[in-house]
Amino acid sequence: MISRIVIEDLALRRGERLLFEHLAFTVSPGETVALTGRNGAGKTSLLRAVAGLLRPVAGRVTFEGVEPEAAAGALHLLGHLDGLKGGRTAWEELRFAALWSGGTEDGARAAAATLELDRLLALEVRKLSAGQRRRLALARLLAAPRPLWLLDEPLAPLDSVWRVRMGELMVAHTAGGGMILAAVHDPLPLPSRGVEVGA
Amino acid sequence: MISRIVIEDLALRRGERLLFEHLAFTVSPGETVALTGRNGAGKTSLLRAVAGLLRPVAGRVTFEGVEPEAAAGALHLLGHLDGLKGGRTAWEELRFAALWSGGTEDGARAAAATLELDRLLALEVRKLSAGQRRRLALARLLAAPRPLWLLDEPLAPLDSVWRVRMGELMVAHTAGGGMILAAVHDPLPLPSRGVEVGA
Amino acid sequence: MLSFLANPDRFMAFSRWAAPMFGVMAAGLMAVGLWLGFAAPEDYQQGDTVRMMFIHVPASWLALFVYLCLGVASFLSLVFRHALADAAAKAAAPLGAVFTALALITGSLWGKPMWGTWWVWDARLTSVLVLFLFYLGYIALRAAMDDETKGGRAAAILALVGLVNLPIVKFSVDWWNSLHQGASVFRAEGPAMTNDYLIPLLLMGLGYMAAFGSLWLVRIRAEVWRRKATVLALKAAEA
Amino acid sequence: MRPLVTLLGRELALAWSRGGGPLPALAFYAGMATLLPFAVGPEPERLAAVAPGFAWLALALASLLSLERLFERDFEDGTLDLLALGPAPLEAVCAIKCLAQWLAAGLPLAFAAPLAAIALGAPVPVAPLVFLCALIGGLAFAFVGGLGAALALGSRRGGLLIAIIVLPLFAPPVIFGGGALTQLAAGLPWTSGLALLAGWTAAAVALSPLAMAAACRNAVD
Amino acid sequence: MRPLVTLLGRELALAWSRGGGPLPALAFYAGMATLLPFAVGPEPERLAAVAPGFAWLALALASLLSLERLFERDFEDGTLDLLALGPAPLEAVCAIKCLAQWLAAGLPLAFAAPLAAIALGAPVPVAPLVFLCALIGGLAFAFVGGLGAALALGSRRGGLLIAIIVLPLFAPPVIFGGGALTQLAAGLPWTSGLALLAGWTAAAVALSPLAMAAACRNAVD
Ligand code: HEM
Ligand SMILES: Nc1ncnc2c1ncn2[C@@H]1O[C@H](COP(=O)(O)OP(=O)(O)OP(=O)(O)O)[C@@H](O)[C@H]1O
Ligand SMILES: Nc1ncnc2c1ncn2[C@@H]1O[C@H](COP(=O)(O)OP(=O)(O)OP(=O)(O)O)[C@@H](O)[C@H]1O
Ligand SMILES: [Mg+2]
Ligand SMILES: [Mg+2]
Repeated sequence: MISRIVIEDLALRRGERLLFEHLAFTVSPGETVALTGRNGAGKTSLLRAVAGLLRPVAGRVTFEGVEPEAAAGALHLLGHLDGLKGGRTAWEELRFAALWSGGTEDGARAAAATLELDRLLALEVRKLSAGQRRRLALARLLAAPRPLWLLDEPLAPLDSVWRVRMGELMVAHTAGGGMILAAVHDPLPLPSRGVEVGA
Repeated sequence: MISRIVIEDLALRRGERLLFEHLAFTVSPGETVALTGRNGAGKTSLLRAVAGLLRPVAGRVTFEGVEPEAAAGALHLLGHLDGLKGGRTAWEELRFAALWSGGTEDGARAAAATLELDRLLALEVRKLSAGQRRRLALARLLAAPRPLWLLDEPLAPLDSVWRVRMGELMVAHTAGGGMILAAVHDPLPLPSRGVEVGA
Repeated sequence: MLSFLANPDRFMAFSRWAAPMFGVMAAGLMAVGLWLGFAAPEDYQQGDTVRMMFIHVPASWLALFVYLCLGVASFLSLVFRHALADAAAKAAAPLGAVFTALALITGSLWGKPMWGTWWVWDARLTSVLVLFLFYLGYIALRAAMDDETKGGRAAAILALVGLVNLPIVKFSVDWWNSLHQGASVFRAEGPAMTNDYLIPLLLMGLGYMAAFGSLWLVRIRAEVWRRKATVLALKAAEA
Repeated sequence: MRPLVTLLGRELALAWSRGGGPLPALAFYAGMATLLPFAVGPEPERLAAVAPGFAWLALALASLLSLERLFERDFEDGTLDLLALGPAPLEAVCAIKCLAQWLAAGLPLAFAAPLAAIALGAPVPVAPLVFLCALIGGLAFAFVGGLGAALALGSRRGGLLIAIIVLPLFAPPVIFGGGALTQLAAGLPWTSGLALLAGWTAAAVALSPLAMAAACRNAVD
Repeated sequence: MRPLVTLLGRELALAWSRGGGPLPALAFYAGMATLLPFAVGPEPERLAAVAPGFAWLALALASLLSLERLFERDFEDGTLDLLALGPAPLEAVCAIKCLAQWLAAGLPLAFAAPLAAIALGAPVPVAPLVFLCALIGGLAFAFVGGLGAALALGSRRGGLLIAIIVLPLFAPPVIFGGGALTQLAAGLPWTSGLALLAGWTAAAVALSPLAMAAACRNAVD
């Protein structure tokens, strides 16, 4: 299990521009951290750096309690691009994501039920409405249990009812020892600690 | 000039499902209408029907004061899909959209200045952050003046500063006789009339 | 040597005098080589056209050698992320392309009188053309990426992949029967050529090598300066 | 007119970067000319005999395989909506897209085809006819290929559909052009083959935009 | 292993619907076999001589043009991130993608190639060698093509680049396979050509995943 995620003295560069330097904070099990900042501050870049997809120019991200190689297997990343193929059905995509991330088909089915996607599973992804599509993407988090969730504006396209439901699911995840690092422009519907990027 | 947009007894179907029927409302110059409704209620579909891209199963959409064929030339549609090509630069995309919608290159430049995109115009679209990309899409509305704006969750990826700025720009548009029909989950930062879809 | 030059400041100090020195050496060696080459007796089979050798053969050697340099520099820049290695790779590619083009052109000029044709699709000639395409691919890939570090890394991967082509070029004449003759200088049994030809050929080879060294250093220096300038311009823009 | 010119510019730029402009066409033919002798053996007279036909065939294949996805990108990223709401009818938009594709990819291929044929040893007098066939035929391939791409929009199994739809439409021009080339090689009159090819191309250019626009409207709906 | 099998299933389904399964391959060869007599002239012995080589070269060209976009979709829609964060190393992911592409497109082509050669009048004993070359060579084309596609990710002028990158890597296998075919036709021993082809394929399959994964990591960064 991850005992803590430590971000120390982090600096990121995109192209020629330095986004931020000397960023430091930690995320402990049970915690939700909300990343805020202006557009283009580097929230998305930070999430990708934590996921290990982006190499920082200085500083480091440490997953305490797991081998560095196993870090990728301990997290879910849900970005602006949700990696869903318009031409495949919702169930094909959810099932693949579950099995690929170490979950099971039953887990995928349970996640679909929790997010009330059952009726939509046979539809092609391109036919889903924006909110339904986001729910499908969020179902992947539940389909394969991993301790760290990296979320990029996860609730924006959801309606008010689903924002509340999703807030409850996030609380349940952290209550079970999970961690959440979410980039947001609106406050999250659950207790969270704020970290401002690129201030 | 459009004197009014009248939606009468409208019914839309997607696949086998009837989304809603008997929907009726009007939009007059200077008005902002906020469409609300659950995910999958049919807000996006309604916007596409008003734009003439989707054929209703019953009822009609009338643009009073313009020929039916000219209706498409009187509106901007900004959907979930923003029609921006990741591999082209922001300026190439903005310039094309302006000229294609009947605007001018100067108009495009002015719009970019208003939305503070100047520094980003040389970047490829895929490198923009989510909020920057949305600002680029919004700049297209200003680059070619058209009376009706059909917007699908226009402000979601913007930071708080830009939400306020965009609200001011929308107020300016309606003050000049424009009309706005926007699908939203969060209240708009300007006075608007609400219409609930699929209640 | 490599680790000594890996320090950018030391490299700049070294290349400052090394580049012109190599240039002078190149001019001297090539002048003597050409003089001796033209003074050498005519070949009893080839007649005067044998003098093409002094241009063609060193260009072909360099085409291979520069690719090797490109490969090594690319490896260093990929593994150690060393900016200077990346600059060296970038600087080497167009030079290599020029040498390869020279080998192709002089070879085919020589082929007309010798083989009666400008070009045949045999293994040696084709593999050199492939080498040329690798150089072009490297240059094009670098140029097509907006992001310089990304373009550099993608191109470095390509350069490493292209290394497999080097032994094919070198040994193509042994592995397939080819119009082109086999190695006659660098071979296990020692050179098979009279000193009349061998000495000017080796002088020309050294001259080409020195010319490459000089141009390479100059180009690396220019690249280093260009990068410094962009960094400064960016700082100025942000301030 | 003005917006259509802008659109043509944009589509040219996109097709150019998608296909890479004239260089891949040249590289494609260079590769072909390089590899053909290895594949069929280097005897010059055998090569010379097949060279013009092969150049023509390669053109058809290249168009078939590269045109497939002409509309798909625009459909998936929402650009098709933007184009449908523009000042020009969708028929014109579709025609412009195909035209741009031809200008950016077909035209360079048409220039490269006779060069490849000559490099392979085809008699020089054949070259102009290869060029003409490639020029005219390429236009037909672009429009017919665009039609297949538009029809397959939004369907699963797009590739399969395109193949089934487009191949029968590709066969006649290929046969007309090939006929003209063999006739010329045999010293027989070849104008009728070329005329048939031109007729087919004219029909394709005139009719397929209508079908393309209908298919796009259907996909956007 | 389990996730990789799932991935293979998904990639197969995607490649199948992208390429349309075996039908386009068959149609492609059917078109070629129909056209070739027109292009080369119908004399049987001339046709028979070039038939196997044509079948082989057409395979290479088809692979060249259809493999181009193997990674681009996944890069643009974020799937590549998902794959990079999975349980398997990116090298294995890349290898699986190429393998799926080969199974879905290369394998049907390999079955179609000897049929096309025979239809064109190639002697039946050549068919097994055409099949073997297509089978083995197709695998090399899939992996090398994937490498080109991965290197060109995120660049402008993708098509151009892929052509330039991939052509030099395609040349050797085409030469080896073509050599084996001409040797066989001439009644000479042909195993060395096939062995070289197999060796090249083995090297491509073993090494290109490393380069592909490095290229993907670079693009995602
Ligand atoms: C376009 C045509 C040609 C190309 C691409 C070409 C390429 C090459 C290359 C790459 C080498 C260096 C081989 C090594 O270092 O082992 C070489 C060497 C050589 N070439 Fe050519 N060549 C061409 C035509 C010719 C012709 C027509 C002749 C004369 C008959 C010729 C004579 C030589 C000789 C004598 C060497 C030196 C061999 C040695 O000592 O290693 N080449 N050529
Ligand atoms: N490859 C690149 N080259 C140059 N600049 C880039 C590149 N990629 C991203 N950027 C820039 O990096 C900055 C940070 O982008 P990022 O997506 O991390 O911002 P963000 O905080 O997520 O913003 P948003 O709230 O709009 O989503 C942006 O200004 C963007 O333009
Ligand atoms: N081609 C289609 N076939 C079948 N159902 C479809 C098709 N296209 C859309 N739908 C369904 O139509 C419904 C309406 O979708 P729409 O995008 O209009 O909703 P929305 O109100 O915009 O929702 P959101 O708030 O999530 O954006 C959804 O339930 C969707 O699944
Ligand atoms: Mg972001
Ligand atoms: Mg919607």
